[in-house]
Amino acid sequence: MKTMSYREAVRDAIAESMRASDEVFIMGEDIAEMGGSMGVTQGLLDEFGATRVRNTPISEMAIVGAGIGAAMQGMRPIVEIMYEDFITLSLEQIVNQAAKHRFMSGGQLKVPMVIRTQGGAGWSPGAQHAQQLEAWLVHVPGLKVVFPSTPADVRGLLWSSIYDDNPVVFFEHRLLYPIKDEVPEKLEPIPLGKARVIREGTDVTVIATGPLVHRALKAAEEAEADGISVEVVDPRTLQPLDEDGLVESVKKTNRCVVAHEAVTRMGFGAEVVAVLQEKAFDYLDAPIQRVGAKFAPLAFAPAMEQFVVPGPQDVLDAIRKTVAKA
Amino acid sequence: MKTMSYREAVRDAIAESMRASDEVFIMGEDIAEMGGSMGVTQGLLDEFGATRVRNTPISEMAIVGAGIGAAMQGMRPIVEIMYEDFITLSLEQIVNQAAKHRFMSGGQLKVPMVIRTQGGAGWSPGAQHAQQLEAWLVHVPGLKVVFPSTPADVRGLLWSSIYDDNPVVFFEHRLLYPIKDEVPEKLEPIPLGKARVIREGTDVTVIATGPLVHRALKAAEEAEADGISVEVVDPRTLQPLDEDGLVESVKKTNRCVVAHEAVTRMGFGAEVVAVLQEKAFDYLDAPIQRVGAKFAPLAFAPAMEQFVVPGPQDVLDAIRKTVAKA
Amino acid sequence: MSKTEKKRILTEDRLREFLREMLLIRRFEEKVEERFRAGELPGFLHVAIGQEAVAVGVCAAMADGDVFGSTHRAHGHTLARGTHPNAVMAELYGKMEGCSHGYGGSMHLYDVERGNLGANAVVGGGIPAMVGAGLAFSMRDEPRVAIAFFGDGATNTGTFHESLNLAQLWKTRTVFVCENNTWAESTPGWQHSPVWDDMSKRAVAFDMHSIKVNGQDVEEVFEKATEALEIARSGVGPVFLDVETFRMHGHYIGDPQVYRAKEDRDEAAERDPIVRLREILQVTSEEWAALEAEVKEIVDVSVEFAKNGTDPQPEDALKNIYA
Amino acid sequence: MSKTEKKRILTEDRLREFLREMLLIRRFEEKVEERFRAGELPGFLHVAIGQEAVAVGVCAAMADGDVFGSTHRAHGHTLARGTHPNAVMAELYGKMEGCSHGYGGSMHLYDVERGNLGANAVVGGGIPAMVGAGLAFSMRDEPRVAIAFFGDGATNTGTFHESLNLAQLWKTRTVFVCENNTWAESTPGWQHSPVWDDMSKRAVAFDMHSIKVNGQDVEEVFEKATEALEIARSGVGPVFLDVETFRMHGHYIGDPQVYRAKEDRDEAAERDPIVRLREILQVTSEEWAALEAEVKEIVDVSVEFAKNGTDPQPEDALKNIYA
Ligand SMILES: Cc1ncc(C[n+]2csc(CCOP(=O)(O)OP(=O)(O)O)c2C)c(N)n1
Ligand SMILES: Cc1ncc(C[n+]2csc(CCOP(=O)(O)OP(=O)(O)O)c2C)c(N)n1
Ligand SMILES: [Mg+2]
Ligand SMILES: [Mg+2]
Repeated sequence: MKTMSYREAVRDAIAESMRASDEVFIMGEDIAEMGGSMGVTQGLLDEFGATRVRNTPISEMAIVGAGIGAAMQGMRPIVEIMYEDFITLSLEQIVNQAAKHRFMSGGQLKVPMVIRTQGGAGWSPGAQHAQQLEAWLVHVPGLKVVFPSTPADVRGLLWSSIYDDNPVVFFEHRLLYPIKDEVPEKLEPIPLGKARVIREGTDVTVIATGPLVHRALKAAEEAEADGISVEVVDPRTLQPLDEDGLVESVKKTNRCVVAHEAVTRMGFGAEVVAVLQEKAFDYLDAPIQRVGAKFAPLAFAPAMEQFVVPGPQDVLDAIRKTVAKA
Repeated sequence: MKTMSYREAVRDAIAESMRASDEVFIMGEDIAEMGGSMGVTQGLLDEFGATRVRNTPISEMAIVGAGIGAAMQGMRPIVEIMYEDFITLSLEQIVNQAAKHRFMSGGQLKVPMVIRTQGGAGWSPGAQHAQQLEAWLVHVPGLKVVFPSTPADVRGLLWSSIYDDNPVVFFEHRLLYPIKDEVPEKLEPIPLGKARVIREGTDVTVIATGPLVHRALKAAEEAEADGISVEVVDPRTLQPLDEDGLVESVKKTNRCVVAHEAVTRMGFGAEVVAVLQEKAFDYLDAPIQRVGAKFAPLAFAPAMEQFVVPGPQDVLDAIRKTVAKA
Repeated sequence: MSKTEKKRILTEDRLREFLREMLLIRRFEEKVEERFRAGELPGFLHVAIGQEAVAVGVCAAMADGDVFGSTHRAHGHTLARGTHPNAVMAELYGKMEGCSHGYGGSMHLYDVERGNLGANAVVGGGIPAMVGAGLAFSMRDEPRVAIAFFGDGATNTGTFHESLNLAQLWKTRTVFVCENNTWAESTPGWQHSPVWDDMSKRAVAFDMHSIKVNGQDVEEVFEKATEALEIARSGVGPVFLDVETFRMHGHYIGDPQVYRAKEDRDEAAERDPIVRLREILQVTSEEWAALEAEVKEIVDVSVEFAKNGTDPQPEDALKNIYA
Repeated sequence: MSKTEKKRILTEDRLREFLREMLLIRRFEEKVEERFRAGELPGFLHVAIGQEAVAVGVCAAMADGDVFGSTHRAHGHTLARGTHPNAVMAELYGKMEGCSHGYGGSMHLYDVERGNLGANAVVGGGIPAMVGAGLAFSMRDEPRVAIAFFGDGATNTGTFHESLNLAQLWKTRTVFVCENNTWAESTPGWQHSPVWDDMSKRAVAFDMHSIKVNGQDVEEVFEKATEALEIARSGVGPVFLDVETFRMHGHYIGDPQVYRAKEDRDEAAERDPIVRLREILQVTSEEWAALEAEVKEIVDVSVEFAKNGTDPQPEDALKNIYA
């Protein structure tokens, strides 16, 4: 075991795959000399050269589309969309093209590519640089959707995404990049579609994604002090979703909180609730509580931002609420 | 009362608002001479002229964006996106711009515009001309989302949407256009945010949108024969959502099915389930059943298409399933 | 210089072959129109009647290993590139023997073996993938070219402009074939583009090499496409083919064309590329009749083949979603 | 022709006023850099140091009733159009007294009263709204113009091309101001556009009237912007201003500019529009000191004002979502 930041773990997975296979290359805005707006791709240009580490124009449609074409020709492109908010520009290509070519061709084609993007509130980026839009992609058959929360997970899952033969939309989170944690000495692929129990507990399950995993862990510790034993589960892959893994935990605890940073309304948590209330109806002793951003664009001023974005306290409140129910 | 088709009702609401206010104008691809790819805007060019009925280039970003700018300057543009699938191209403008200008300016601006679009399966349009994407928009604070199912509703709700001071994404459905029904003699505005009980019943509530309202009514009749009394409720406006209206019905029937044509996973139904399981937890005698498209892009061949798209039988099965639960 | 005097780089045999292919496409599409009107074909379809010379000329210029992406108006490109009429017709009938195994339909014809990476029902949607395919060829230094077909209407999509910029910037092995038939559905060129009779300007904005082509002259199409493909293949950069052509029928089958003046339709009909080539080759009535009979037979067989094809099982709808 | 000999259409007083405005913007942004580095400002910010002449020249050419949309680099445009420095600084501090009442921040400065319809943090995202605003003016035949500011990097977005096509097609009362500072974040022009030193080609593709402008010469900017606005206002069609300018600092505050050669930075510094105008006007050291003092006072006051501003209440986050 060694220690890596989330940022380094992403970089390592990219670099390792580029070392392993000529088909892997990366393109995106400012990823070359500058090393990406989040510093994730620093050093890759030096090691792999400008042919495989490609700065692009600000053309979110064309770069995803070019990734699709290259993927169809046997490459494994990684396309970076600098902020999730700008994925709104690429959706035609992702949803109508990448997700559907295999299907529409009756299985003749495959589109092995990764679309990496990141977002996240908590540093006053304003309304157009902080949205969490993973739910949209989960609605689209033909895509896989990954959203890891730890250095070890992001490393192993990104590797698997790069070598998956399908288009994968890979969500990172701005506030996770500096987080450091232990990772395996050598990169170990983590299969897509498997949830991870991050903390075991018996009274309530918190299903959390991205930064909310860490906020949930904080909440869990505080709840512990109240004598509430909290299990924290991270689905990690949102599509395919490890329904069994989630159901199993809830069948054990009989109570559940779902937490993400995205807006609650129509967020990923809604799907989790819908699945669980169907598959674990008789096991639920209380309504599943959802924790997510309040229904508002993200305001700039920190006080307003904090109010909207869910923190550990929100998760704790939800835990208490669900446990309070007789 | 008189009779109108859904298509005529849409046209009538547009025409009436254009007669009432110079600020209203319409733009979109092939809406002028041709009258729109669905014939909805036929005759408008003749009555209102080319300045107010504007054929556009195939530029889904720019035409929505132009609508935004015109709306900011006091117009009430109606922008038509020919198929919902192409709204993927406009999302940056809808989600980052239209939905947020008012907020980001701290209330200085408003963006009164309607983005009309339509989609729907059932006629072999293939994978890129049939998606139902309303759920995405429901996730976005700042937007209103409307999806009417009958001629009377589409007429009254479109009028209200045009005169609403916010951006409204207005979903129509290809297979609803020919449906005829009674409408008020004179156009009566219908307020956004109010669900409608379409059929009263006592054993189970079916919350359905768009074409599924009609399929649910068919299913309800068949269920009636089995002695199951079905209430059918159409939210009509998905954002703001009439949560109280839905909860009320479910508190009465204690059982619920949610049905839409969009893919079930992460579809609008998930949100409805999440709301109801929280607000009506103690009233639910059975898990809420979701009815929606199976998890696949839409195949061309009719047999495959029918298999994926939810019909009356799927609603009936769900009704039976929920009622069977002790 | 009259057309017949022009120096010929193609043998007469080759030209006769082109004539046969064009006629096959024409009769195929007429049959499709007929079968659609008879209620036999699901969905909705677009024929390219009047534009056959573009499909035949460009596809003949392609080499093995070249790939292309097409549009909603794809029957001609697909047939011209060698997909069997049976497979195309079967697709339109939604059969498993179809070139997309019934998953695609008219607007999603694929034949990956022959380099057909898919017709696209989103205007402009297929263009950037051809930049990416051409990029892959460049990166691996393969002498292959990716060809993007699209219409004048598509040049108004942002996707188109981003794609051209990227292709020229990266010198991808891509050829852009703009079939300017002066209509985007019901919208005439002058209603959708300030410069609608010279699409090359949109390529020149990115310094892309552009070649003007009379799309009704299959010989010229072939020559210029050959030139374009050579340039792109060499790796010096992409090429834009600004092809002027005519849509002789409606936008979709059944389109009453209320928006179109009769003169415009008549003009289009006068520029029929098949009539033109037939005259140039001075095909006799007997030869013509034989050709018609041959082609008719192929088309009729394709309909029979398609009708006897296998319907997919309902549950097949859940296959081929993930690799 | 040397600069000082050039026929002057502006009075010296007006030019001195321009100098003052440019200096105010410069010192304002330097203060913003300082306060950001001191950890006082939330979020992330972009200054336009080196590009002040564009802001001042274009905004001075605007008339009452004209509107504009800006970018992530918006302080200059906002100040130049007359928003009080206090209101801008308060916004950067996230205060209710800010020009967006604390909801926007640096990348979302608004001042609707003065025609500022918003800075935009999505590159290219604000352009089409200016087409729409210009369309509204045309439809109502109002002698008003909508101005879109954007950078060279933005000309690679599909949104940009679609917008230009639509504006030219419909002859909207729009002026497009392309501030070509040859950088898109860390990406130099030659890495993002095949033709990066002549952005007018992208307008000419749509037959749009384009005017080349030296963006370091505020007088020229004012003259050409005035010309452009007159044309657009008359209703004959939109105009593209191809403005060459320099980004003297990093992309964002704190940008180490590892990607940028020292020579390039030096060159940029040599083209300082303020130094240039100061020389042209032969401002004495005393005059200059007085000007500096005046401007410093305004900037310092703005910081005080901002710091003493009111923080929004947390629950205000749920206001202003719907009208
Ligand atoms: C993005 C998008 N917008 C609108 C449509 C509807 N549509 C289908 S074909 C067409 C016209 C296309 O014109 P052009 O590119 O010239 O091709 P042509 O039909 O002339 O072959 C339109 C508007 C679409 N398929 N995709
Ligand atoms: C659609 C989009 N993609 C990427 C970004 C990230 N980004 C912010 S500014 C910028 C560069 C913009 O360059 P240019 O338009 O030349 O403006 P300048 O920064 O030079 O003023 C980029 C890539 C963004 N904000 N929006
Ligand atoms: Mg056309
Ligand atoms: Mg720039």
